[in-house]
Amino acid sequence: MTNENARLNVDLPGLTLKNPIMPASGCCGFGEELGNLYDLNQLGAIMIKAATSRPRFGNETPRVSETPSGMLNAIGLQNPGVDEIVAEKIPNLKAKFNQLPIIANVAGSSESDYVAVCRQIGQPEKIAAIELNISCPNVAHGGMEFGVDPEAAYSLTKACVAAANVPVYVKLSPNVTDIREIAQAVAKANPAGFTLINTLVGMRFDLNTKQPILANRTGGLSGPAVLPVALRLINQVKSVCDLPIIGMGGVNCAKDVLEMMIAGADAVAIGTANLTDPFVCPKIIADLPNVMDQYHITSLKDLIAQRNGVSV
Amino acid sequence: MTNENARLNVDLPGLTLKNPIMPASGCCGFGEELGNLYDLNQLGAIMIKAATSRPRFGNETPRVSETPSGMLNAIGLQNPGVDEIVAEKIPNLKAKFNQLPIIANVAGSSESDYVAVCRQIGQPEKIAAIELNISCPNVAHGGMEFGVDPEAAYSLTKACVAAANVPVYVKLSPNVTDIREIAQAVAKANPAGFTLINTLVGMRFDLNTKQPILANRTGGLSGPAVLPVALRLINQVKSVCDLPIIGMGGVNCAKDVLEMMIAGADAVAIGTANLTDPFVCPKIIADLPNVMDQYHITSLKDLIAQRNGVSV
Amino acid sequence: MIKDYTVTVEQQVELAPTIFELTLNGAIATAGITAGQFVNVKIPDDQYILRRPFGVAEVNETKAQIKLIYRVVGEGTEIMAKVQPDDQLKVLGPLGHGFPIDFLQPKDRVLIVGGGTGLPPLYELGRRLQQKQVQMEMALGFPTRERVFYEHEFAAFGETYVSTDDGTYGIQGTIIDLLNQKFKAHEYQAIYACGPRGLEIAVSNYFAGHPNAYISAEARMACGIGICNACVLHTKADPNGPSEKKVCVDGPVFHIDEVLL
Amino acid sequence: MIKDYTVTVEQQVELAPTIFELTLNGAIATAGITAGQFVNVKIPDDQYILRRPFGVAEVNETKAQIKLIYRVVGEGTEIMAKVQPDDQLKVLGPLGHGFPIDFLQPKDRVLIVGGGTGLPPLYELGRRLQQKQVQMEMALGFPTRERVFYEHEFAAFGETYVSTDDGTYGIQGTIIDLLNQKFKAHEYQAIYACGPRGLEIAVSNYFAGHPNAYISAEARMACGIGICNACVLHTKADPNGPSEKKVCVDGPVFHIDEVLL
Ligand SMILES: Cc1cc2nc3c(=O)[nH]c(=O)nc-3n(C[C@H](O)[C@H](O)[C@H](O)COP(=O)(O)OP(=O)(O)OC[C@H]3O[C@@H](n4cnc5c(N)ncnc54)[C@H](O)[C@@H]3O)c2cc1C
Ligand SMILES: Cc1cc2nc3c(=O)[nH]c(=O)nc-3n(C[C@H](O)[C@H](O)[C@H](O)COP(=O)(O)OP(=O)(O)OC[C@H]3O[C@@H](n4cnc5c(N)ncnc54)[C@H](O)[C@@H]3O)c2cc1C
Ligand SMILES: Cc1cc2nc3c(=O)[nH]c(=O)nc-3n(C[C@H](O)[C@H](O)[C@H](O)COP(=O)(O)O)c2cc1C
Ligand SMILES: Cc1cc2nc3c(=O)[nH]c(=O)nc-3n(C[C@H](O)[C@H](O)[C@H](O)COP(=O)(O)O)c2cc1C
Ligand code: FES
Ligand code: FES
Repeated sequence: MTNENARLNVDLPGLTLKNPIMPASGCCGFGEELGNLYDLNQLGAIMIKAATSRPRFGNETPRVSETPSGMLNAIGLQNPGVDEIVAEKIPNLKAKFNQLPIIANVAGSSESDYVAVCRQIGQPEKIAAIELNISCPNVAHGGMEFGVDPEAAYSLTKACVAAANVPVYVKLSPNVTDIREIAQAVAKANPAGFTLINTLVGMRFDLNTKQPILANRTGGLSGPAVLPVALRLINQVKSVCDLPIIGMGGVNCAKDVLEMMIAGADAVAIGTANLTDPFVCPKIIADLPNVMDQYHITSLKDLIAQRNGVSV
Repeated sequence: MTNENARLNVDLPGLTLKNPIMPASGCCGFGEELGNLYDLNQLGAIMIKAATSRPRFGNETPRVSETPSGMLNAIGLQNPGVDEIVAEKIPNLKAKFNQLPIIANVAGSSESDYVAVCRQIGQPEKIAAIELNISCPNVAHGGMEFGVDPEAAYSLTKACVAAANVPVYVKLSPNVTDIREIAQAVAKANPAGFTLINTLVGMRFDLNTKQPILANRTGGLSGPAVLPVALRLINQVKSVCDLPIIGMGGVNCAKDVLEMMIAGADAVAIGTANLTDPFVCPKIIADLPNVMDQYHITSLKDLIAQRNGVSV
Repeated sequence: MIKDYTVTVEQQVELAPTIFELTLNGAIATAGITAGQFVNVKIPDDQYILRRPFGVAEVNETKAQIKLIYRVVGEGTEIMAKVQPDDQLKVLGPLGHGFPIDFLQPKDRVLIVGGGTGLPPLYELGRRLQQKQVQMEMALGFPTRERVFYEHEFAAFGETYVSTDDGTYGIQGTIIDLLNQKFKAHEYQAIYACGPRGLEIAVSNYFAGHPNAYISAEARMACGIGICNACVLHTKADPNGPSEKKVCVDGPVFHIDEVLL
Repeated sequence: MIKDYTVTVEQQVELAPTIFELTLNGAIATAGITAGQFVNVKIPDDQYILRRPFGVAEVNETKAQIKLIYRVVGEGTEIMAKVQPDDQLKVLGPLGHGFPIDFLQPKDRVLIVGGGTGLPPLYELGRRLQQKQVQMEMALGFPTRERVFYEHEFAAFGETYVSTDDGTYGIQGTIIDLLNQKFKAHEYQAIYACGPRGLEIAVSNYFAGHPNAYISAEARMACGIGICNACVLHTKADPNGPSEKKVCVDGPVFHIDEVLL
């Protein structure tokens, strides 16, 4: 690893990353398609699409709709099921990119579902960490229900941490009155850290039909539009809780990455921006050193230490 | 009133409006400046800047920051106080524009403050209606605290409805886990209706100083970025409660107005768009008939009736 | 190889009211585009974060040019209609799978069915089939007389019938009427259709079971490259199960018996 | 009369690295702009919803042209730097109150203090004062040699001293040094300053109590017309109370004793 690269290193529990950049879950599939476009070993890590106990088609279409500087999605956790993900998707990805830490996104509709998937997928020979998705707004059962209730979030996290043999990061919902309360409850279950934000619930209507555009009626808002909300929520969680945070929500460029790290993130996931430009992650990684120079940031570890009030 | 105009009429408790368009509170001052740019009698109504019991400077500057397709503000309810508003601002506005229904925005930091201002300003010879601002995110006390707690929201609304002699519309906060719960609690206090949404809480950071851009640290997100969230919240409130809604949040053009009315609004306020273009309200009013033709909407009353399942 | 090509506008022509032909210069023209593939165009205003998919209407490798033909239907295409010569655009492509044509022999007889803005990818298809000396017949549908475009360009490939929904030009009626009236008698080695969903369903039903009948499907997309799952269709084999096809990578061209439109 | 004028770009010139002069054609030039007023420019990308305020650097009523001079400091000005001749922009104005000059007589002696991108409105001021045959002296500060611009244009109005922070051009030092060295001896009927906050505070302190010393203040703005309360300053008379002045409508030009910078 060259010196230039070392400026970008960040360390989180279970994740020693060459840089803080990872495509967010649902915006990179299982790495197959992006892996045909560029070398994924460049990435800090990858957060693969949600895994559920059984294969899911997800919601009917239309599943996406544009909004000013953002989009709504209601994919509905489409995935081939944990069996195929463990048997094929993950081994294929590891075989092609052996320097790429994989973070598996786990979803379910009951605690026992979540636990079963965590047990099956959450093994160090398969993945580096789990992102526990307790905040998906696009499914009728499970998902966000767990993420908006401190008790349910605590108990689910506890069970999943026990079931998995890899660090568990809990993905928090922005659709709550006070995220600090949820974060503090979840923290008691000893997760490795948090990831946030998942999408904000939104709607669009078709003026011709006078009906919602999305077949699911509501969808999750993501993209640049949500950046200021993500920065606030990350800052709030950081202010009450020392656990590391993988930040996400509207990040589009190297400047946004630094802003999110200033707000409280220890690594940064890029979601919607991949849909606008599939090459955005390697571009951001390439841009980071220059933009860091511009703002006199020696290294990302320094930035994090100074933010946390540790003298370096 | 010509036939063309009649297509745009809407009726809400205390508000018989020639069209549904009104500048939102905090984005039109007390009408003085806009009144020098165009004839405010064209507007459906006007929602003047928040009134508090005493004059307020508000927060220190910077008070605004741009975000993708949006902005943060932390004005902090700057206003000259209810005495001056009642003695000067309102009489001046009425004298200049005698066809313009005035909706006064009332804020405070305690229930007694709110009640006092409602009693003083809430008289039919002064204004047409009150917008009870229980959702301002930019003040340390009061404001949003009332808007996120169903009990507090209910009791404050009840007291203000009793104190005022004009219809009271309660302005709901989007920063809650379940807005339906708040709306249903407030509805029990018999307000005339709701206005929503107020701003989402957000933050931006300065990469040079590594500090929040706003002196108040956090601010309220408004503008096109929030449109899909506003549409969802309006639709949710409408789905549990029959009271009329003055919708707002990211509306920029005549199409957005119609979309918001399809979602559940009975009239539509325009906030941030006035800051981008001070002539936006009369432009939207002029555009509405053509855009209605394009989508085969005979009249706004028809649109509302059909949305509510009433045959016309 | 899929890349995000920067292309320069050569010219923009309004073919018919709201229908524009955009000629773009750039290396994407030599990226090995097949007829039926599409590109994902970045709208040059950052408020619009989703790219817009358009079929490639013509590839000119020698001049390093491609043409897109599109109709202004919303905010994105409205902005596109304002781009000027020398402006630059970002164009991701070539995307998806085009029309299979390798199995065709000279003198084979082929039917091309197109409706409205479904025509663009069929035009490049016609050019390729002409090179292969395939015999083509064309059934082209438009909503109304003033929205007819590229009739003469298609007529250069073979016999071309035009219908309009309102009968203001050509034959009045639907594609089914046209198929029954004009094309029933013949056997075709291949059928290629692109147009509104109704047209594609009609063609799928009409030629059900034909080994070489293809439609190019449309779907609301985000990524265009298979990573977001926005654009899925159920398969005819498993209409209610979890199987799916993504229009952007498995299509946009499908055999008519493959997907549920 | 404040209107949202549509103007056409006549030309854009890079005066110095990152510093651009934009010449705009349109009726705003005949809207009665006074020196020191500003316009609020819509960035031609709808992701940016706040307009950007810029002082008017020159008004040419005959040609119906105005000039803006700006430095690229962020995303909005980066986009502005890309506009080309014949492009159109939306420009709201004229806004605010300019420099009071009516009280000046021919031969009166005036000091103009400008720093960096504070120079533009002072240039139009100089043109007006020249018409009034007022005697001007200029103190212009820049960060460094390569960012110096409009030196000769100002020199045409009268004696002009240039300083740079790093001493790479002209006198090295701050504006206070310059005032002490060069301008202490004289009496001025009026002082006009525009530049970074530090410069304006220095000038305010130096000339405290002077009846005709004015600064043009900067503030983060949204509306530019007084409806949003973004741009307030405390007053010197009531530094902690609710009184305030809005830079956009009460300013941007204030008497030095009026507001707390
Ligand atoms: C594979 C493919 C090829 C296409 N080829 C052509 C072509 O050659 N010529 C042509 O005129 N049109 C074509 N279309 C349709 C074209 O993509 C839409 O007309 C265009 O995206 C509309 O953009 P807008 O911003 O003007 O509309 P808006 O309605 O403002 O767009 C809002 C969102 O909806 C999407 N959308 C709207 N209509 C459609 C549609 N019919 N299909 C898919 N997405 C839509 C947009 O992409 C955007 O994400 C094609 C679509 C697909 C999927
Ligand atoms: C009355 C007035 C007159 C001005 N005249 C000139 C001029 O003639 N030439 C010139 O180069 N600059 C001038 N400025 C400063 C100019 O407005 C900013 O440099 C510009 O807004 C930066 O925009 P940006 O998008 O590049 O920066 P960004 O930092 O990306 O902008 C983000 C937001 O902050 C605001 N902002 C950033 N810097 C400033 C600043 N210094 N002052 C006010 N708002 C700021 C922007 O308007 C925008 O809302 C003037 C400012 C004011 C208030
Ligand atoms: C198309 C799409 C699909 C998504 N699918 C998932 C998912 O399966 N699991 C999950 O935890 N988050 C999912 N998300 C949320 C993202 O991972 C991310 O939290 C969110 O989009 C905010 O980041 P962004 O603004 O950078 O996109 C999805 C987002 C999008 C846009
Ligand atoms: C600068 C500014 C000041 C505002 N001040 C107030 C206020 O005093 N009282 C209030 O109830 N809402 C206030 N709001 C919120 C708006 O009335 C409106 O609810 C919100 O901005 C969403 O609408 P928009 O996206 O159209 O701006 C303010 C908004 C802005 C941008
Ligand atoms: S558009 Fe993203 S998977 Fe097809
Ligand atoms: S910028 Fe809005 S009041 Fe000054």
